[in-house]
Amino acid sequence: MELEREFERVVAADHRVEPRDWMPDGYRKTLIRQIAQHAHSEIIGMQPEGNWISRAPSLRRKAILLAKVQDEAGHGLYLYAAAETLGADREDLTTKLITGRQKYSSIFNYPTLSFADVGVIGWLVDGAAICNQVPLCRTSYGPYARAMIRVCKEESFHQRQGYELLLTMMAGTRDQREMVQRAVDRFWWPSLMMFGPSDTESTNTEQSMKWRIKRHTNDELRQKFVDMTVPQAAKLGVTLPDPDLKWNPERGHHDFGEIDWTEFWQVVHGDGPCNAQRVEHRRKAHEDGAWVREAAAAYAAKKAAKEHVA
Amino acid sequence: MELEREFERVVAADHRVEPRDWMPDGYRKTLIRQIAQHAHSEIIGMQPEGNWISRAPSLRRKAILLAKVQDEAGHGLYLYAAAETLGADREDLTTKLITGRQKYSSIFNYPTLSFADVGVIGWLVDGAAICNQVPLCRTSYGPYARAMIRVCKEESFHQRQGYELLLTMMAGTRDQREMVQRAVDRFWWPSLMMFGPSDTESTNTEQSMKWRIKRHTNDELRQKFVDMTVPQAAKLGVTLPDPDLKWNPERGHHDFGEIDWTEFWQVVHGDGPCNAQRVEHRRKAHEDGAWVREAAAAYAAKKAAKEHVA
Amino acid sequence: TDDLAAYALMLGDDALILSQRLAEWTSRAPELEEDVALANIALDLLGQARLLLTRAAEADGVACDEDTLAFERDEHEFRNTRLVEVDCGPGPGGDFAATIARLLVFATHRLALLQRLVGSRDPVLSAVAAKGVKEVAYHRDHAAQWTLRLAGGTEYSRERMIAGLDLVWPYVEELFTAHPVEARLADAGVAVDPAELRAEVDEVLDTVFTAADLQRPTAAARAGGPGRDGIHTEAMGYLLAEMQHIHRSMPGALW
Amino acid sequence: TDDLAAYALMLGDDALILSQRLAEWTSRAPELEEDVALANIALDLLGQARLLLTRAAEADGVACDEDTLAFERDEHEFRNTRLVEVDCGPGPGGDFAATIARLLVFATHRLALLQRLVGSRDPVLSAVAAKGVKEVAYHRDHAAQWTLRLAGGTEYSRERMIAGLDLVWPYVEELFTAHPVEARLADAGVAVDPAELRAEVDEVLDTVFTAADLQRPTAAARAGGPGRDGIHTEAMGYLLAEMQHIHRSMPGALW
Repeated sequence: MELEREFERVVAADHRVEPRDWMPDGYRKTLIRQIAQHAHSEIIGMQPEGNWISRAPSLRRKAILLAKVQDEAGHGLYLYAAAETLGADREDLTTKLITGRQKYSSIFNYPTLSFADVGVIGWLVDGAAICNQVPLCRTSYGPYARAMIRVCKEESFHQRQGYELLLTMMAGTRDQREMVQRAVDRFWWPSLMMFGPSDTESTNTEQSMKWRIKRHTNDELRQKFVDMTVPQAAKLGVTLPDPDLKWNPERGHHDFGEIDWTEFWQVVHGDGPCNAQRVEHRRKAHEDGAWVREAAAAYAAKKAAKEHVA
Repeated sequence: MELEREFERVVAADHRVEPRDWMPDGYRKTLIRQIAQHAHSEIIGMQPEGNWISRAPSLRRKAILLAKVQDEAGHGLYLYAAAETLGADREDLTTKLITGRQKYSSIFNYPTLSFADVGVIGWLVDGAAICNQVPLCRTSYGPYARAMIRVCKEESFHQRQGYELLLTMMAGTRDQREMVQRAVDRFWWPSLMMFGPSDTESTNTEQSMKWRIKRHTNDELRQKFVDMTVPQAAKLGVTLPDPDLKWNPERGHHDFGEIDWTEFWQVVHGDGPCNAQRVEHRRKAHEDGAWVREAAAAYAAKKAAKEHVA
Repeated sequence: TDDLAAYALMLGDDALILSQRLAEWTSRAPELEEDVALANIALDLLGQARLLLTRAAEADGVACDEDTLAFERDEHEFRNTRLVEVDCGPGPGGDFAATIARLLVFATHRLALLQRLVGSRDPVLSAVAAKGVKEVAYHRDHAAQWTLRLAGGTEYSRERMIAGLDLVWPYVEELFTAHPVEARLADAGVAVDPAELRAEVDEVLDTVFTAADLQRPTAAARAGGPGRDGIHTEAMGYLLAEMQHIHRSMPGALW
Repeated sequence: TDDLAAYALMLGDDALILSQRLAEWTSRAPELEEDVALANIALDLLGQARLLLTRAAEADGVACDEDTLAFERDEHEFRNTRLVEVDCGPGPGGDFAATIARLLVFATHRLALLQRLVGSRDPVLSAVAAKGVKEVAYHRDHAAQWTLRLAGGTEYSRERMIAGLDLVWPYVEELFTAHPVEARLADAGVAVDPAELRAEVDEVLDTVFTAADLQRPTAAARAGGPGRDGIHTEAMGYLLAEMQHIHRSMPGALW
């Protein structure tokens, strides 16, 4: 009880909980699940954008995209490392991912169908991710908060690159402008879904808020994202595909239409356009690489044994 | 001895030997090897042209090419069937092919690097094949001769289609004309090599001539091919890549340069550009399909057993 | 008219893209006889595609032909359903069983469609359908025969057949969802309302499944698409890159 | 000059095409750390390719840039050796061991080349080489480390490593065969004569093979090519179809 009170004091004072500190089991479990899902999202998130590396239409964009996808692998690595400070095991988390027992962000279950999607993912998807993640830089668990600071910094950079690609394309040919508009049409609603169910439906929020693992409700973050994005869309010259979207001077916010929650749950439950494909891709990479990891481990063990003898 | 004299009489009279007839072991073995190599050539020959089906630049050409490659599979089937009339087993012949114990025409060890290659293969490679094969329509072994009649008829059709593609391309853009010329540059010498070593180097010819399995020497056929092709090249507007190629009025034939026999033997011995690739492709298709063939056999056996009971 | 052009593209693209997929088996089939058979089916579908794309080009009125439509449209302009573009092998995307599973579903659906389309008020569609009925009846029969063999062959082939059906099943629902163009043209007696086909397709498939002692797959419909609106799978871009590269690389060329 | 442009293309295309191949591993590597490492190497090579293609564009004098050279040339205009275009996986063409085998050979050769090219009379080539030396030294080391691990890991990984080396070895000879352009520019002090590199490359590879307890492969050189003359393998066309499709599909677009 002493320990629990100390933990609560630290969290309430917005101080950091560190790996060696006592923490409640529920806190540990909730964090492991959240960090793992976040790590999985980075790793699965490599696929929709990685899909365009080989076809990038200029060498500069190819380099930017390759570097971005590489950063995502790096983010996955930090985050798995943060989860490991809580006693999780990376191999075990990977198994949970590829057997569907742990989730990742549903946005990556949508296909990327043109090079404009690369820009729109940078602008909207990374934008929404940043809205979700900036508060996590102040989250109560130290290693997670520090990982998020680095992740957010790099994601802001990616977001600017995505938006800049779209600005360039909008200054190009008519075909390019239409390509951007189509990408926006496909990704706008799924981006709004990234904030999760509406507050009236959302579970776990209260406890997570108290633990400072979560700092704003889904609907608050979603509203913030919409308000931030509408002027960017105008500057870009694209139309956000929502006839109900308009400024509400009374609320001081934009009103927007109702999300298609049927689609939301369909994708969450595994029947999105790419759920099966994404998990299968990850599973195959993991299984195809098993012999390489085994070889590296066997070699390291032999070497260690030899050094021990010497 | 009675049987052997009868056999020799039949062959010398240009009559047909049929499967049920007595024949010398050497004749049977030589024929099986020759027919099998011919069948293998049809099957391996599907690859260099099949390489362009997915990328054919017009739907009409895609249909023509797909039909042609399909015909090659058909030729392989007739020829394996002809070999089976001599007691050979198709599975055994396939094993010999994919383990490198039986050969196929070396021409298919060159890569097809542009769509013009499809035309040049039709014109030069099918042209050379026809020169080699027309005499086989009168070969002494009945089933082989009949298969060759059908094969030659279809190959003549393919040759005309190939030449027609080249005529069309030569009437197109400058890029297309250059593409045709490059394809001719790559395939001219390998086409001449299709007739085999020069007569001074060639083995087995004498016996095969006597058995009417072979009816002209390699050099005779090669000369015939050159004489036939030179005016076709002129009509097409391409240059055959041989500075020594010219009409010799005394011989009444074209003189031509010396074949690079080093390359010839390099390719025959397995180090051509595509030998490894062609055999591996065939091996993989055969092994990947093993479970399907097993399933079909198992199903047929179950069905037969059921009908037997009923 | 625009609707007629769009409808001819829908049916033409289905045939074209599946033909492209089936032709990938050439020189890679499990046996030579099957190399011949799959190439035959691919050729039949390519023939249907050429007639339908030509009809679309005429109806559209813009200066184009079968080749500009096949080789110069971008991915979002293709109107095929997602079922036909999915990678069902050869190669890591699938295998012979997945190819057969897709062909069974596709040919069953298309035969039901073409049988009705024979009565179309558009004489070209009607003629294409009349020719196609005979071809596709053979495709359906071929796929059904292989379904029986694989389901009733070895334990392994049975597993593969079930996995193949599971792979394609989530895309089946899309076949029965009427696009506004289909709905309008069906009302006008030109097209077939795909919803009308469901009973017949279900019945034929159930007959095959029963004979093969297979359960009808239960996988839910996959979100996304529809392909008829030009929203495809990630496999489509690679297919088109390969199919269109030479044509696009040599503008103005004669073939 | 034409020779300088051609030489810059040779070195640039080697880097570009191998970068394209290595980037295929992205999201498919055996572990996340290796995803990062292979992407890094691909990025380094892409950077070298961009500088070299830009140099080629300048030297050529014709209105073109790195992108027109990368995306608008046809296969026969690419000057890379066949070694870099071969499919070494991921996917059925090879595996991680084949990828490492090629990288080991390529980086060993390229490091020896760039070290000498630092002394080139062409200031741009010299600067590109000076930057590249540091990068490629890391690539070589990375490949050598994995060669040791795979050769000395499990029995299976050792088999794979040997098979990987056998897959790429027939293309090694081409690296040492001087193209007339290389010969002329080497005489002028601008380029490096590839024949000069053989002793050093052999020595480095033998050191790695000895440490890994591997035999040097004995496979004969493969006929055909050379890639420097634009005569490639059948794999090259598919690689370019994918790489160039979007660029070629949208002429005049800004990226």
